[in-house]
Amino acid sequence: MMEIFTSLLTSGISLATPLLLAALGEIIIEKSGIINIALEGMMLVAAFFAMYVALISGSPILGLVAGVFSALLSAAIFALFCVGAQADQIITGAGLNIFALGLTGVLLRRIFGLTGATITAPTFTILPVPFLQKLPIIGPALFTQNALVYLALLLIPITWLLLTRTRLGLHLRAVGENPAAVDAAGLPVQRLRFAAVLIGGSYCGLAGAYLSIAQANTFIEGMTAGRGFIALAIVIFAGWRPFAAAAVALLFGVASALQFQFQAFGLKVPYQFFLMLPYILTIVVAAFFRHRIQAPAAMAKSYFREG
Amino acid sequence: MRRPTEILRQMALWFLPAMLAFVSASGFGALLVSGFGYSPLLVFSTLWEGAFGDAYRFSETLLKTVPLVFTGLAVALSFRTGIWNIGAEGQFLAGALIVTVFGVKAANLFAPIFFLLTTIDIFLSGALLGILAGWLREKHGVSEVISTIMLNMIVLQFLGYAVHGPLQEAARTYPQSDRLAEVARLSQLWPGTRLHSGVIIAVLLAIVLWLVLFRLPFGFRLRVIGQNPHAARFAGINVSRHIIAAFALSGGLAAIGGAIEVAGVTGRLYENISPGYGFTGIAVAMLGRLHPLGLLPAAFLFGALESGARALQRNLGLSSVLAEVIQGMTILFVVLFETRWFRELLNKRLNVK
Amino acid sequence: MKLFSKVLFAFFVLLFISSCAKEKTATNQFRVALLSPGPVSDAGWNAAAYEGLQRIEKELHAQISQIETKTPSEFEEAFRDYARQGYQLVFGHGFEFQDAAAAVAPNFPKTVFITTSGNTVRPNVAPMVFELEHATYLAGALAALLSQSGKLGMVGGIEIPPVTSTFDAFEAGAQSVKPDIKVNRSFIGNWEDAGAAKQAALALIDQGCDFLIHNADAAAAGVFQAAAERNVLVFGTNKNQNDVDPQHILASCVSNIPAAFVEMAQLVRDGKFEGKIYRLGMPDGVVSFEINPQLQSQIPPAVMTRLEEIRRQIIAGTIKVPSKV
Amino acid sequence: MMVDKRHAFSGVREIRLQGIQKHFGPISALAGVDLTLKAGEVQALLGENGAGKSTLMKILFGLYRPDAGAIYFDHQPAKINSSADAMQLGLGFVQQHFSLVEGLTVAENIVLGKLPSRFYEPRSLQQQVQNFINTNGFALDAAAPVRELSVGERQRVEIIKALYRQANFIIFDEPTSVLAPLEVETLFATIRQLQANGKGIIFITHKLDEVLQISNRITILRGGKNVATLETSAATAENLARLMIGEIAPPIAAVNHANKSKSAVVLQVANLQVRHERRHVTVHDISFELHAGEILGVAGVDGSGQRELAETIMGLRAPNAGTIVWNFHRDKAQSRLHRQRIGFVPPDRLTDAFVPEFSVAENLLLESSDNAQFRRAGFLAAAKVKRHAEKLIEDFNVVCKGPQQKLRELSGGNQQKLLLGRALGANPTALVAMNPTWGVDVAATAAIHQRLFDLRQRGGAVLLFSTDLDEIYALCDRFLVLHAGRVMGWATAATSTTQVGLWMTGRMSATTD
Repeated sequence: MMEIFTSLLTSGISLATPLLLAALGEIIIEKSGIINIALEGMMLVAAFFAMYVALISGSPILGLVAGVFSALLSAAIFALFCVGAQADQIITGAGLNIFALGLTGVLLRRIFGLTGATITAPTFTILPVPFLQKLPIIGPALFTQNALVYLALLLIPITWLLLTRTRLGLHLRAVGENPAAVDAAGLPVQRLRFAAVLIGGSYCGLAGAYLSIAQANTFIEGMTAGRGFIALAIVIFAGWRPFAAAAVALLFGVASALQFQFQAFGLKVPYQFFLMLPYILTIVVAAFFRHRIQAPAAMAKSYFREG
Repeated sequence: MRRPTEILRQMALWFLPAMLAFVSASGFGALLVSGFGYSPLLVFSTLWEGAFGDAYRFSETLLKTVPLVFTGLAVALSFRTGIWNIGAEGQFLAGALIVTVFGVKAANLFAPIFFLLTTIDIFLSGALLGILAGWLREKHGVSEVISTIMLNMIVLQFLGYAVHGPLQEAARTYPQSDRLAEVARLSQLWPGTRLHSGVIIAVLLAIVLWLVLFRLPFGFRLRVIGQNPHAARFAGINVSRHIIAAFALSGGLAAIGGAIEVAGVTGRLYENISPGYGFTGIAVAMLGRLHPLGLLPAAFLFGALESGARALQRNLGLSSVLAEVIQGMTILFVVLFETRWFRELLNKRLNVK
Repeated sequence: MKLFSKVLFAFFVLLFISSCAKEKTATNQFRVALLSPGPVSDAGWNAAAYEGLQRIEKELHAQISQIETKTPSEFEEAFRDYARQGYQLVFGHGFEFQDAAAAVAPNFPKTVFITTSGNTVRPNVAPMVFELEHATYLAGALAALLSQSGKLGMVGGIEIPPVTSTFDAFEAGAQSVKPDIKVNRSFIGNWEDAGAAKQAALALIDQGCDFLIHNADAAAAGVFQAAAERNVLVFGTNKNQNDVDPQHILASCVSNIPAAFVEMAQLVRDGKFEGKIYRLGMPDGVVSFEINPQLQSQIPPAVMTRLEEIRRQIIAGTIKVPSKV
Repeated sequence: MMVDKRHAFSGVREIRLQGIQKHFGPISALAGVDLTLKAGEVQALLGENGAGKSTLMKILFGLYRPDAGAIYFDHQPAKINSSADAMQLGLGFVQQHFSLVEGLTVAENIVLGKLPSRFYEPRSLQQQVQNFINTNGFALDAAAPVRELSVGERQRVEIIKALYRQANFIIFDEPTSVLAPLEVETLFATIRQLQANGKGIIFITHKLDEVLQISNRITILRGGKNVATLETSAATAENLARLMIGEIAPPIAAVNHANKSKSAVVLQVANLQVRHERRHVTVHDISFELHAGEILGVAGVDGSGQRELAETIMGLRAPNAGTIVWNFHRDKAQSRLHRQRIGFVPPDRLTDAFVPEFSVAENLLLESSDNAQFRRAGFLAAAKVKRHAEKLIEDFNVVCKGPQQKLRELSGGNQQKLLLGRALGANPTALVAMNPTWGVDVAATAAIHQRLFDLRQRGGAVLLFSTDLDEIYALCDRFLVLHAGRVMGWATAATSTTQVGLWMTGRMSATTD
């Protein structure tokens, strides 16, 4: 029984990690008053380049760097549109998602042939943490994971510190609430938002790289499979708080893992009901833990100075 | 009297952004396809031909426009009311499911009763999904963005279950429903094509929604709530009730779209009945400036791009992903040249001269 | 809104101008088209069909075309479009294309519509059924013979007949040699999510399965990944996947889709096509069970002998492999 | 030669604006204005709404770019391209709409943009800011989120923000328009203190009494031009009014408070108790009767429970105990039929009452979209709506381009007139109004007061909530004073302001009975 619990948790953490990374990035972006629905696209681009660079260089670390860099580039495009030119954030995000899906497909076929190849990229191997892995139940679940999972865990407090304990974080939160006040305080509104999008974009890069070079070790067209949208929901569900986001992502991950365990166990219930499980659970929990944390007041609104 | 230069300037302002958006999208597209060894001119002519080459191609473009109109209307109505309904996809599927239930299981009913019941239930299926999200938001404080995304996934899985289980064809082989009875099918509009009467329903509903939003007191109140819910409450409007109503209407519209897709095009229910019409509907609605009539051309553009993209694959062997890149780029350029930044830039440039 | 209609207008004007410059192509060449339900870059189901198409181009000097169709509404459109353009042969790569083929076929008697798997037959419509079940039956038997835990696992993409049928055969094969063996199956609900496939596989391994088989197309990468992490053995399907992970893929259940495509194209070109179900299995040499030479040593000779016996019986038809398709 | 931004503020004695011009599109907001500011003085910038006062100050503060003109700091030209430049030059700006970030704490707001290090620890930052607040003699909790502060407290945050940035000159843009009388006293004390410390104060207002009370020097703007600059000692209310408006302001209607015989009771409130969901501001056990043909006032400082009381009476908030009975309709106050009998003027026109992006005509329709008057066959009849709007615009002397103009584009005073027009347009039996002349110029205030009085004369009942005691005294037949949600006492125009002032602060309960 304990073993099942441990394996559930291990699996849950593994499934939660990309969601967590993307959600943390989106928290930073949304805190600055920008809504980025292009998480899916940014992750996909990062997943592709991480896989490709890891494959040709043989180094997952270089792959990770490439993944983050490519996500940064797509974040920069998004920022140029939505912050620089003040284009509509939702359509830009939607356009970028389609563009990213197409682009990665084009590149995949260009590089690996029209009919593709089963790519096996070098990956982040499992890196047990000495001593800690011996802890009962959570030890094996939490501390026999790959380096990116540890990085994601580290990023929870780091993101929280960034938002609540640094000057940049203060400015980002302020700009998401009342850009006019930030402007009046003599701070560069657009540059701050640009920075937030870039920082958040790099998190998406990690999330995408995790998918391709830490989890599946390959790249498949559309492999993000809707995770970007789940991450968006997690951000709102968690009320824009990093630790809460971690909890929600874990809830979602464990719920997903649970349905695979149920299926593997051979329960004779149509599997579609298992696949529904994480989503139903999310709604129920969201309704149960009712909280009304307000969204950043200036979210999805472009800022321009009049006069 | 206006000076000729002023008239020229006005014309330029009118025409330039559109031209530039198109030229840049095609420019980048051309660059891209020529990188893959295709002649850009050929690509564009194929795109055009694929979308409007002959009556049949044109009908196919219209056919692709129809579901987008419905999901676009659903999104436009909800966004206008300040509701971020991302659930058009799930509501679309629900409508598809319900029309199948009736079309397969209840087709022997007396026709008028059948139509009445079916239409009501299709609408209700989407409306109830919307109301559920609305209830969760108003009574439990669950953001509709979360609940509708989750409901999409749930309905999708439920539909999968349905075509494997209770709704599976009598032969029990494939995960698909039986064919809808003839009475439940929409009539063909144009012999030799697949164009069905759904296209008329789409246009009619767009007009109706326009009337509701901009001519009826009810729609006026919805728009007030969308702009300033606080003032709406202070003006004596029952905000909660209107919001639930908007959720219901929005869901119902999307559901009708799903039903029409099954009744008009496929004739049976499949798992992958929608390639994401609900999500594309968001882009359609935004491009149409959340205006019921404005989104008609927007949906048509998406339909044409989709149709044209098929021709690119068929006739030139351009992969579907390349077509996606061009689609994504078109959307991006259209929004870019719609921005305040660009308009100001243009104004400045034209004023200097 | 206003600006938007302007964009549309500009779009039409320019497209009209450019359409005047189009070139006309008319040939008497043999023309073959493929409708794939997913991206041909999946290195699996769709890729195999596209390889077949490419071989038709090379070997039969045909003009080829391919289109990715996702929804049922697109199937009919694509069939009709190809038929209108005078293609003699159009493949719909999956059971889901039957309806559309049957709907279009009467209007285009000169075009042959082939669906891979299915049961709809018309004068110019025929399904081509790959009896991959022959190979998965063998895989099931081999796994059951080698399994220490007495539990086997299967990871599927979407629960569709071509998948469940191969799984049923795997189960039947396993039970034929070890009646009390347990076989569990898990579906991920799509063909792309390798991450989910990996977790599904891990869950099966956690439940004690020591052999896995997949039918998850591209997402199978996740199954292989899980097998490698937990060091269990796994079977490849559809293509020979032994090279993907030579340390953990014991064998592959292969259907030679490309060869079958070429054969079918030849039939059509030579006018020998008949409207009937074409079943292609191990006896026809289209389906095979390829053991990974690098792991051959792990199979005891006695098991090998037993396996060969079953194989012979399948080819001879003395073993009836269950098939739903 | 440019002023060195970093060191300039400490020594600047004088700022001079010369020939400042600013156009918004075709409209000229400033047509060459000159102004000189000196350290250690309080200079009032007086003018009607739209005279260009705020625009001029926004230019000085770098929020707008002037089309022409120059700014000199101690005779050296200074380029101010942004508020950051302005602040570095030692300017502070307490705007009418505060630029505070609601979600952040007082401390975070004060240091925003001035945090010396990349990292900070919230608690020690709060301590540090608290010390700064205390040493400057303010009472404010540095750890409190701004969202929970009253208007007066928010204003103090703005002032402290300016001081924290070592501002040498502080601009106050109509600071008293949002304050209760006692808060005004506190503010004036603060301003005098700042002046004593050698700061230069610019005080924008259109209230003559305040000008005479607080300033040393007065500059009057009219229509984007200088009209006059004079020493306060040489000014009287009459000549200031004449300079500002161009003619003497119409006198506020002399209300005849002749006691009528007791007329019918329109509204009966008994033992009302209201609890606010988050804060503890509540309404405790309030009872009163509103009669036809009277103006009943509810006086109180901001946060005294006025808003909660008004909202409860309008049915926007559920009472925890007690009853509210309108004698002509016993249904819930929310019903739309009811709304046409009771006019409502909410406190904040832009957030409570209007949709700024909608047209004037549409905004007038907000409360009566179901009214048969505006419909034809169930549809909204555009022509009828337009005619109604045109009539209202004319009746209430609203200056605008017409019914189709966006409400956002109207001046505050005109928006307020429109709001009153909307509330009175349907000839209501009763009117509930909160601060109906908030941020409105003298002429518009007089007009609005006249309207309220007219309604009373016609036999209507008016329940007037106001933080402006002058208004209460001028209009009300009788009024109650609210403090912390309790009725402190009842008064009439004859009651001494001292007594009322004490009640408003809650320091002393009624000595009579």
